[in-house]
Amino acid sequence: MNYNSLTRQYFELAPQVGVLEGSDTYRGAAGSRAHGTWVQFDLAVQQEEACAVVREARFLAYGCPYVIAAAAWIAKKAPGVQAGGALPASVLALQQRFEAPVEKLGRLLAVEDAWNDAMKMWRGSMRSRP
Amino acid sequence: MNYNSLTRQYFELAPQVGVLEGSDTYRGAAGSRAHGTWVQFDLAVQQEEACAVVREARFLAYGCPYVIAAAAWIAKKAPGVQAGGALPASVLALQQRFEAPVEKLGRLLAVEDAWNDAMKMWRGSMRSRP
Amino acid sequence: MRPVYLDYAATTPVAAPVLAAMMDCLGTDGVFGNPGSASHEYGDCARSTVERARAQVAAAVGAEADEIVWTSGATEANNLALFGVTHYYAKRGKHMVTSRTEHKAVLDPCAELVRRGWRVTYLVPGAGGIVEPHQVAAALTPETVLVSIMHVNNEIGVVQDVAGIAQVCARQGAWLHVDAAQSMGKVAVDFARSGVDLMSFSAHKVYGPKGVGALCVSRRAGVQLAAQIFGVGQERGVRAGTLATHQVVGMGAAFELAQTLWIGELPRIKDLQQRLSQGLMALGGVLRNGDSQNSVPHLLNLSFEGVEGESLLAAVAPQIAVSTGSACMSANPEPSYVLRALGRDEQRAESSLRFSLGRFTTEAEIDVTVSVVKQAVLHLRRIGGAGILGA
Amino acid sequence: MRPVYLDYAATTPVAAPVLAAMMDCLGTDGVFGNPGSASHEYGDCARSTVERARAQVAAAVGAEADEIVWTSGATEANNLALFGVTHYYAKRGKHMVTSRTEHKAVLDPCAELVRRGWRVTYLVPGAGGIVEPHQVAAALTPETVLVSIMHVNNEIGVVQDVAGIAQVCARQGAWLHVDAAQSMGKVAVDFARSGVDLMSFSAHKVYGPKGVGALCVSRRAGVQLAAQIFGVGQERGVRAGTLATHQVVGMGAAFELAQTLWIGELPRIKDLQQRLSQGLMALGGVLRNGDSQNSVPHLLNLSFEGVEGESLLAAVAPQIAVSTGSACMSANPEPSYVLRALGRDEQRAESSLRFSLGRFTTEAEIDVTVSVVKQAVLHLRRIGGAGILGA
Ligand SMILES: Cc1ncc(COP(=O)(O)O)c(C=O)c1O
Ligand SMILES: Cc1ncc(COP(=O)(O)O)c(C=O)c1O
Repeated sequence: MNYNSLTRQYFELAPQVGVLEGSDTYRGAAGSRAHGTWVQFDLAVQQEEACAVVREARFLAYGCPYVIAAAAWIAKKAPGVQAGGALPASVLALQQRFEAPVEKLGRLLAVEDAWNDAMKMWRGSMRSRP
Repeated sequence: MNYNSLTRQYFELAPQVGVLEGSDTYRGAAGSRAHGTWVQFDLAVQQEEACAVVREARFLAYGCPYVIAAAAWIAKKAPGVQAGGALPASVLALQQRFEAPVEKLGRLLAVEDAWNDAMKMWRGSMRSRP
Repeated sequence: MRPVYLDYAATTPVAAPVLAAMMDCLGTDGVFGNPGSASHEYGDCARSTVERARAQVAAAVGAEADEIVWTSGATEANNLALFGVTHYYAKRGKHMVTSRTEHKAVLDPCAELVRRGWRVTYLVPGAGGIVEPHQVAAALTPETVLVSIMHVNNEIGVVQDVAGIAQVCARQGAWLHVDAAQSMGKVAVDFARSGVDLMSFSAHKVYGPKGVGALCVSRRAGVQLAAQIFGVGQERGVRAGTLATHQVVGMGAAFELAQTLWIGELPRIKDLQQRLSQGLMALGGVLRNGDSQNSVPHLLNLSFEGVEGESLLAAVAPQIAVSTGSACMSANPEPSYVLRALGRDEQRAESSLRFSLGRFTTEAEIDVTVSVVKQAVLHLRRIGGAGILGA
Repeated sequence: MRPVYLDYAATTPVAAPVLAAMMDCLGTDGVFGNPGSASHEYGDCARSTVERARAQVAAAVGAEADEIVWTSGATEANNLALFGVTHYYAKRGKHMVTSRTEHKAVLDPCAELVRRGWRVTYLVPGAGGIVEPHQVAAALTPETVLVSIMHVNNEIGVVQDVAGIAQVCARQGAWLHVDAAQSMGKVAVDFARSGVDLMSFSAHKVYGPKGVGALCVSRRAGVQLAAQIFGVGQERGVRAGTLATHQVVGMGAAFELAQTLWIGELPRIKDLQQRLSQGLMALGGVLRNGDSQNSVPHLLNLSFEGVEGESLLAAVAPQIAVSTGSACMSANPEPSYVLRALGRDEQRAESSLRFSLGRFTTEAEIDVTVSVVKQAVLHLRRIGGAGILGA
């Protein structure tokens, strides 16, 4: 059980845990509890001058400490990120930052998938706008 | 290495070790050094009223402590024993007295054989007498 | 401060009197001779020390001294029983019977036997973890050489009816091996009365040293073994290797101590377990694994709904030392095969913790445990979105 | 007062710093966790302690840490090497090569291999006990899977040219196993440079605890082993069973200590051996067994003309602890098979004593030994009639 201090910190404090409500909020999820990993992001998106950016993020997660820590860290880093864009850090970068064993890569993909799912929601809502 | 005290005593002191000379002395031997056990008795026999008895005995032995102790003990007990007779104690009795493991029985037989050999010498000398 | 230790089923510290006995065999002033040296006092002394320890273990488990074969632990004892018996009696048939919830030290030798052409029947216990004697009876064939069923399960604490199974085996002429690594000090052990033919023990589960165990081989039954380690013919040719005097002395002392203390310790352990169980059940969504009627109180295996196993462990680890399932399995964070065999779904199997209590467990430690585990579960359930609509 | 101990080749007392290191792993305050427990600090701490010990042993023998497989002693290490390699490579051929003067922990597994259908060639060393590399070369066939030749002989102290033999084996593609149970602390050991593929070690021959050893398995050579004990997959699946932290820590400390001390101890041991040898040779009719040019000074094996072995032992035993040949063989008072293999007649083999010196041997002890053995030999020669005509 040798988690690095970043993992320990984000796993224990779980900043940004929760959900967001509101019409500018987009929810994405990936994985399943039955398979041991499930992640959900709620991203509140706000229109700035030229583009839309994430204003606030919350997450929920069921999974190993790396998944929880990574989701929490992403939710923390999300504000200011351009809407529709990729995860603020690649899955490989997350694995390295949290020093997760390689066999955890598959689980960390759920973090990316949940993020992408939320962004897909946002894109969908863009298209359907008048 | 758990020899009983009788074995220890007769092995260490080896009373009656040596040889006898003289015309009334009969020598018998059995076993071989090459096979690990060899015993020799010199029995001095003296004619008493009705019969001949052993007056004195000496032994030499090459072998395990049981063989040495038994030969020494026999040599000690020999005086007064009737010439031509059997060993003052049976091989089985020797084994029990010295608490030798059964696998030593074969070696103890050399003690009996050496005794018998000396007695045979004596009988031979009787026959050849005028 | 170190975390509260609740992993006594994985291993135990060596008890002080056991350590003292071991110390007497080490160092220049100790009984350091080779028990195999027959030509001097150092060897004689070591040999009689070993034999005293053998008599202690025998007395503690209800066997004769000459039924005890020293090994390097229960793993080796199990391997010796399984390979020794199957090899010796291979001409009778090539079938053995065991259960899905055995320790790996039985299941892995079984897998090797399969590679060597044996047929192995794996019985599936009921949901509570009990293997019924009639299940064994139904699996026996004229080709069955050996049955191996453990006594106390190391993950869920369930106690098998080994005497009942022994009767079934005896009737059919199959040998019965019992892995009793977890039994000593937790339940009554009586080798002779049990009717079991071979029984494995380990010292380090009961306040003795790691790296020493014993296989009990019934003389009455006349079961024979093919040796697995060859050399100078120690242990009547069944297990070669210089005997480790301090190790067997440690096992002897530990078994004697356990035999003396266990009944007296039982009520306290039961109380502690109840306190722990009640405290945690209050969380809700907590399920007990294993038949609670037929379990030792030293083990409590619980599944926590809505939390993932590794995270639960990680959350409690700074304060509580527990494991998921088998101690030795925890390097490999897969859901317990034992719980899976009992029909638990993957999630329930994965979200389980094994609390194992021992001689040095205190009420205060139990209270800390309840509070830490509760907090962790609530924290993780919150992160997982429990109770939040849409989560 | 206990007899003078001159049986260091049978076993040694545990050195004080080794004992101290072992103690740290026992008891409730020690590193008592199961090295296999990955879910808490107790286990983590035990695991890193085990790995530190592994690195110590590796450094002492010139190997990499991941080449060390812990076993319960050199007997098991030898068995694992012989059965592990022959089983794994059985398809290559079923032939192995060893020598007549190996320890029983090699010869007995060989006998078992013969029962399993293998062909074993037993080389006969020269009169001095040396197996020449060309003898090995001549015995190799395309079917030869394994060669097993010991390093330091436990009865006569002769040191084999294992590097030379390794070259021969490498050329022919046969694996070489070396039983180095007697080497550590007596000669230089360098696994990597020797070119040997597998090497067995034991802790208790070098002031470590009994019941722990190691098999060194060359990664460079890539030799593979079939496991012999199955379970939770410790030691990368090669050898199952809970690791005994205190035992491997003891071996690590003992090997590190030996590595530090041995060169410094050598001159003293040489002097003591010379003093002993000269003192006893003065008796006349004393013959040295084993090539004195290629021997460790820690062992001196002498035959005494005109005395029987058991009686000689019995006569000296109250004051001197020595053995005839292999320590472990002395329960069985047959003439040494090693000396017989060197062409000694039965009597000379039988009348031999092995004096083995160690770290705690003093000059005063050597002087007592010379005087006691002299007395005993003279006494027994007198009883045997030496010098008496007709005897
Ligand atoms: C039921 C059971 N069998 C066997 C073993 C293995 O015993 P050892 O650790 O002595 O190798 C254990 C514990 O590890 C166990 O719990
Ligand atoms: C050369 C040799 N090999 C193997 C062994 C056996 O080692 P262990 O006592 O660790 O089983 C010994 C000593 O007993 C030995 O001297």
